[in-house]
Amino acid sequence: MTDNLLEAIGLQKSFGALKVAQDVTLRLRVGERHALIGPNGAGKSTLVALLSGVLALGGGRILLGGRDIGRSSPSQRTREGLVRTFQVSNLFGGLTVLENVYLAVSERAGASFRLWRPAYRNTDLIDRAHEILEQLGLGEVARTRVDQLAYGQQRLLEIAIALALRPKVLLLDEPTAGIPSTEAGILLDALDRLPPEIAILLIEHDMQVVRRFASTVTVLVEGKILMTGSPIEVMSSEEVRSVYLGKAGQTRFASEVAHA
Amino acid sequence: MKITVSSTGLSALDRPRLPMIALVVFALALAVFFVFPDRLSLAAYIGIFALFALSLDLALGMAGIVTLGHAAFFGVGAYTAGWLALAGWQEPITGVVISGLCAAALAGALGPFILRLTGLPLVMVTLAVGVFLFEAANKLTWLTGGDDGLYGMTFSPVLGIFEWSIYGTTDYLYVLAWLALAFYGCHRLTTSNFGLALRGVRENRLRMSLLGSSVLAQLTLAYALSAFIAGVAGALLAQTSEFVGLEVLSVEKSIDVVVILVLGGVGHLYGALLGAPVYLLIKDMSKEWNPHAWMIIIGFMLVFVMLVARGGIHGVLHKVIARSRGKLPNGEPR
Amino acid sequence: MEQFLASLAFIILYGGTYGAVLFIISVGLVMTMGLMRVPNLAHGAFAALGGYLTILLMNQAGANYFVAVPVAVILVAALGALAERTIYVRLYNIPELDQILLTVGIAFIFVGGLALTFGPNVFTIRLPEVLSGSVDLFGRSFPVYRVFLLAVGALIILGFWLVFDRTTLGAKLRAAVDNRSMAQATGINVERIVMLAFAAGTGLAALGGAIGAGLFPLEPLYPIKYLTIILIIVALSGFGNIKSSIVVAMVVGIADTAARYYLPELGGFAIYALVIAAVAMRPAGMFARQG
Amino acid sequence: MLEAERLTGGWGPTIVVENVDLNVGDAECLAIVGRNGVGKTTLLELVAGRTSAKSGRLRLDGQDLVPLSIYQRARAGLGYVPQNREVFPTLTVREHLSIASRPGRWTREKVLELLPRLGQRLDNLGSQLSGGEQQMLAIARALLGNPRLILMDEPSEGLAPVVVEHLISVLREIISDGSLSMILVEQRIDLALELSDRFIIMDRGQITYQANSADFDLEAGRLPELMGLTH
Amino acid sequence: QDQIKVGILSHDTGPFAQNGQGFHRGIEVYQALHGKSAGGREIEFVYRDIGGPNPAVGKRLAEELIVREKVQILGGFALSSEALAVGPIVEQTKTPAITFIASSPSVLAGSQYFLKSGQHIAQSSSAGATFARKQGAEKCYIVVSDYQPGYDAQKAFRKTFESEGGQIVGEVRVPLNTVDFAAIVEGIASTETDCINVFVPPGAPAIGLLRALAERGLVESNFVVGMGEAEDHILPQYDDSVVGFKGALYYAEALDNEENKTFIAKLKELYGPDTQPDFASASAYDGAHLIYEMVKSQEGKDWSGPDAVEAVKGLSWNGVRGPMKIDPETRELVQNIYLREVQKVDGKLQNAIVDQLEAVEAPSKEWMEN
Ligand SMILES: Nc1ncnc2c1ncn2[C@@H]1O[C@H](COP(=O)(O)OP(=O)(O)OP(=O)(O)O)[C@@H](O)[C@H]1O
Ligand SMILES: Nc1ncnc2c1ncn2[C@@H]1O[C@H](COP(=O)(O)OP(=O)(O)OP(=O)(O)O)[C@@H](O)[C@H]1O
Ligand SMILES: CC(C)C[C@H](N)C(=O)O
Ligand SMILES: [Mg+2]
Ligand SMILES: [Mg+2]
Repeated sequence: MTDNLLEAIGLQKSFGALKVAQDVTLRLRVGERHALIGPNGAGKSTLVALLSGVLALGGGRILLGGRDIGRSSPSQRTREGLVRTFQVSNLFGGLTVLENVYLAVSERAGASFRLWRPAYRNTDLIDRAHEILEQLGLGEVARTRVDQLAYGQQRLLEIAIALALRPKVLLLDEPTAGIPSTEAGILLDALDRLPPEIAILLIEHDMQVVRRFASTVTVLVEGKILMTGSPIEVMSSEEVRSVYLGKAGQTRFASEVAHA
Repeated sequence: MKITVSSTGLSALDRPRLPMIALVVFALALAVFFVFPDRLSLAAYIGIFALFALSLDLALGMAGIVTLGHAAFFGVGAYTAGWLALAGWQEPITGVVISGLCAAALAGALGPFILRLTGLPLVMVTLAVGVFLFEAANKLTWLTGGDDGLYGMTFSPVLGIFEWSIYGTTDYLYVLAWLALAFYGCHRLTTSNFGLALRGVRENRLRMSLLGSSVLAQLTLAYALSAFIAGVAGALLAQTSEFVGLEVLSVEKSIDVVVILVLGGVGHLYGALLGAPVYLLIKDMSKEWNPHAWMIIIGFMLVFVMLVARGGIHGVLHKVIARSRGKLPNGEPR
Repeated sequence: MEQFLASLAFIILYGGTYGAVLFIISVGLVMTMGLMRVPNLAHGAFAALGGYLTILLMNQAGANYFVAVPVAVILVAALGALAERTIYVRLYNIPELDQILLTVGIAFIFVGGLALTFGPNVFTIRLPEVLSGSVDLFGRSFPVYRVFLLAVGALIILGFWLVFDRTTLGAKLRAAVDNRSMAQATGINVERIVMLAFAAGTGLAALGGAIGAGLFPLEPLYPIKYLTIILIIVALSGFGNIKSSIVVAMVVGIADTAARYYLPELGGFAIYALVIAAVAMRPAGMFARQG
Repeated sequence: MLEAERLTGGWGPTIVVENVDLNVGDAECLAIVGRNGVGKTTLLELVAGRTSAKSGRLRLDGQDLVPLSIYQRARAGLGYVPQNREVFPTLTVREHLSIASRPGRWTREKVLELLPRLGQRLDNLGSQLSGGEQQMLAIARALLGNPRLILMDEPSEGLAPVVVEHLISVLREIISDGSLSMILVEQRIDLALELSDRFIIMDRGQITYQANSADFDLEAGRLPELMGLTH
Repeated sequence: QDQIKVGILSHDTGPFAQNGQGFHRGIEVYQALHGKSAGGREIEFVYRDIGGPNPAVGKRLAEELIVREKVQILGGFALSSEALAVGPIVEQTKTPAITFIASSPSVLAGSQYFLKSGQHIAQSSSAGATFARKQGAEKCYIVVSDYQPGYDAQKAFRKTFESEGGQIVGEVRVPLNTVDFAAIVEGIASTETDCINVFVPPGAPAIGLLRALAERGLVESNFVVGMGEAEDHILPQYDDSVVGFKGALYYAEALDNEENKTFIAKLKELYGPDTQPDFASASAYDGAHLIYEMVKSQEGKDWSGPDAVEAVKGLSWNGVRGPMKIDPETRELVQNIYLREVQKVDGKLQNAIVDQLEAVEAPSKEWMEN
């Protein structure tokens, strides 16, 4: 028995002639902080969609805690603790921030089929929702309608909802996009405060974030895994530099290594 | 598909305010009993449509199921009540419950198939299912009486005490009681976790399923609950008119009820209570004045509500009240 | 065998012409619904208006059929443009249910208005001499009127092909619907092309209403009565795919004719069963690519 | 090139941007930075005409923009890369490029050379693009309109570092050869400083700081304070 | 100062508005000719629009007419289902009710206070079969719309045609929403017939079917008999191909009797020279007569609905349709059925009377059911 929480083995997917996942194998251990990087259109978001069940697998197996969930519906996977966020915010725009999180809390608690009892009496659930919002600094906007939130706050809310689902594995698709680099810290702090046993897969184009967050980095190129390794290993690889990081990325990264 | 829901500015997680409008409406409804004793037939008819519209609000307003085929459940309820009575089961209250259950069973059976759809495909399929049932009822004359309808049924007095009469006294109070009961039930339902989950489904179905919720099951349950109430309304029509005609299954009925709900305001239950009397009274009056005018009037009302008074009567009332109290609901322009 | 072939020829010819009329009446809605995403349930009203105006022009102004029809079409198209500028323009970004109800409201106004002006009677349009005879085709006599319908249908298809395959108009329209303000920010004069497209859609409806009156007689309830069949065409062609709407209209026309010929009593059911099955299985339309 | 005076506006009744003065010269790149929700996007939308100004003046090369509608402003020479990309979900990449294109130095070939990834996805619908590809398409769409002034709202978001690098070098080249001016909203301050000639910091709908990019020392660590992040 | 109020359940809007218009006109013409009172009582008509196939609304309106408007007599009823729905109220309140055109066999069974001024559908249908046989038709094909009146008409025609020695070679029930009848007609053309019986609602379906029959040349080559599909006022909607179509019905505009001439003259005077009568306005006219007779029968007495009904049972009089009588046993009408044929006279299409059956009785319930 390994301590692999999530195992994706030999995943395949293509859109017509375009192969977006070619024999992708990826393992996440309990508590692992794993980053997924790669050029645009490499298939990173597709991989998250395959793992979360939004797209049907073209081949391969997905094991969560040893159980094959490759054929389960997205909602089953969520219930089993595999939770994702979206690259482009995907929220309940007409509801308030609190209601958004409450929905997640109530689903997670299995309380969403309570037909008779008024929601406001579920103080335990409401408190939990508030608690999560505070954690991400969204307490002040709890009663704001989501479609009136500034973009950055919507990104934080995405995370809040994910946390409310008490994930075992968290898949984050560019969670810091649109948040100023100076503020991405809030988000990373929130991730740091998560229970350590949660495994997180983070897609990110900002190398500063990757470096601060990840212990392992996987590089995906044209649907294939190019390499997996520690941040330093990956970022000093010639190949990764040429297809993804570029010269500037390299120098900028170098200067950061120097800082660290 | 998105639908416009008139905003109350109240979060589902606040303690619900006393449903003032509902209390006022029910008080008015009771007053009608004393003030217009010679119009109770119409009043009962209005009550039945308010109930039908309420059922639609559950499906449309709460769960976002846009349907042009809700008459299917109304009709099944009506025919069931008719068949029961013709077969000798004349007790009205159990008749209503059984009819509602039959309608709910149909919705429960259909739901898993058609509720996968959204948007115009859903509209089309509900429409087609409605037409299909109508045509089937037309063909199955041995069962439905076809164009002649089901007739010659009688019902025993309500609770064994209240006799039916052409003055509509019993009819009206009986309908009103069912309406109040259903309204209370729906109110509980919409303020519950389930109600909030349905709003989530309406807003963003994919996201909801990624919260781990069984969206199809939630929708089907909502659909069946809604169908139950629609079936109850249909059964009440059968019982108060002692007749069931094919038109209970017609597309016109389905459209009528959508129009009633939209005039009243979608999504807050009151819409049904407000829309039914306004719609049917205007219909009644304008027909006495000039029958052709009715189509034009209702046409203009729809255009008006959609272009100017979004949110229907409920929405307008709500704004007026909010303005008079000097505060506006969250996010609405002043 | 000979009998069978004869009936087959019949079904194809008559079903084809029925399909052609369905196509002409529906394609305007396929276009507005698909390109502009407005489920304009008042579409049938514009068709009816085209028919009624033709009658007015022929009876009151004594116009010739071939003058009355185009004039009616132009008048309705102009009205369509006006309606777009004043009413439909406010519809583009509201929820679909609201669009449905608003346009149903417009249809209701037409129904009442037609009843008030023309009375409850059914009207048909008297065909000119040239169209009322018959010709021999495939060894049987075939009304000239039906040939005429087929020809008009073919012309319209050609017109669409020229406009949409040769210009970026279609893409601009879709862009305008997808995201109106972004389309404008790309430099597209959204208001103008949307108005033109709408005028074209209503004009086509009017054409269908006028020349199709031989199959769909005019009456005040016309706008609502024929809505179902029009919507079926639109739904089966995937809400907006003009190319597939040609095929769908023909298939429906021929299938319906065949069903009425072989199983006349089920005709009423068959089409709805088909819709339920087709839409439930392939909500994107019968001929949509699966992706 | 662009002059805005006391520009004020927002969404519906809410005022988000207040009394902002802006000047962008020919062949100049002006960067705007600021915390989330301070009104950067709103300012660009006001210039593009997607929300209307409550008051203030706005001119492009002396031409008054205020009475012009969105598409007229676009034809007058404004290009826009919006924050959420806003590619058209039902249009293919090819269609995007063909409806956006107006004559000028940017042709389809040149744009595809700058963003080769798009060339491989010509028949994908907007909704079938990856996040980064959508961003590329939004940029391509704006460039193909051959604007004189391009408004870019966080163009680097979601793009791979190597693409950003390439983009910056190309943009810097065109700006410096005088054919294009730019307003750039950017969260990545380093990029913003690298590309721009001047930059401004916005807070709560107003300009709170401005400076020449070249003179500003990022390492000095004054930025959080200037942006109002510390109290 | 004594007043009798009559509530008319009508259709002023919706698909049956044509009939409703006939109801109004028939009654108004009758009042114009015979004054607004009878038997010492003023008679006032109150109209209600049902507005479509909606018996429950009909029932509600009937209740309101009785409870609120305090009408003593009901009239109207375009659809049989409306009469069936209202039956229990009529019975309960003992209100005489005259159905103008509702002609389902079951209408009168709804209450003993129902009377008719129209027909039992089998009267016309059976007569159509008899006419066909008289003209030598051997083989007949029946086309009816797929709804209850269609079934009743189909059955009556078939029974009579067969019992008189003819053969039915095919029958088809066409869905009500049928638009293009070409396929149906093609099916008929492929069988050997010399007679075609049709029953479809007037309006679009009738026009569509007859056109298709004519287009295929079947109107020329067959004895095509229907009921009210080609009333005179609809004829302008047909082209010449409809010439030769026949209808068997209890009324015809061309009827040459005093009552009818006065009726038509007044009708044209009131509504313009182009106005033409039809079976709905004629039935309403004769219905109004029946109402006046009922009121007269109670002259000098306190109004009693049941007595008024009793008084007119067995009544016979000359209506616009010719001699008519209420069968005291069944309360059905005994009346002539005319065979009308569309002809072209002076360039104008019109229905001429080519044959008639006198004093046709309604068949018994047993006959209809077996
Ligand atoms: N439905 C679809 N049909 C066809 N191609 C698609 C579809 N969805 C995605 N693609 C293509 O698949 C490729 C992978 O997309 P994906 O979103 O996984 O990329 P990504 O690695 O997340 O890139 P980015 O960093 O830009 O977000 C892209 O080239 C995209 O155009
Ligand atoms: N379309 C809109 N409708 C209504 N309010 C809006 C809209 N867009 C933005 N706002 C509001 O305007 C304010 C300023 O938002 P804006 O998007 O301009 O900020 P920003 O500086 O671009 O932030 P970010 O860095 O997150 O993109 C916010 O409070 C936001 O809620
Ligand atoms: C002949 C028709 C007037 C019959 C009528 N439609 C009825 O329902 O009885
Ligand atoms: Mg991605
Ligand atoms: Mg912004």
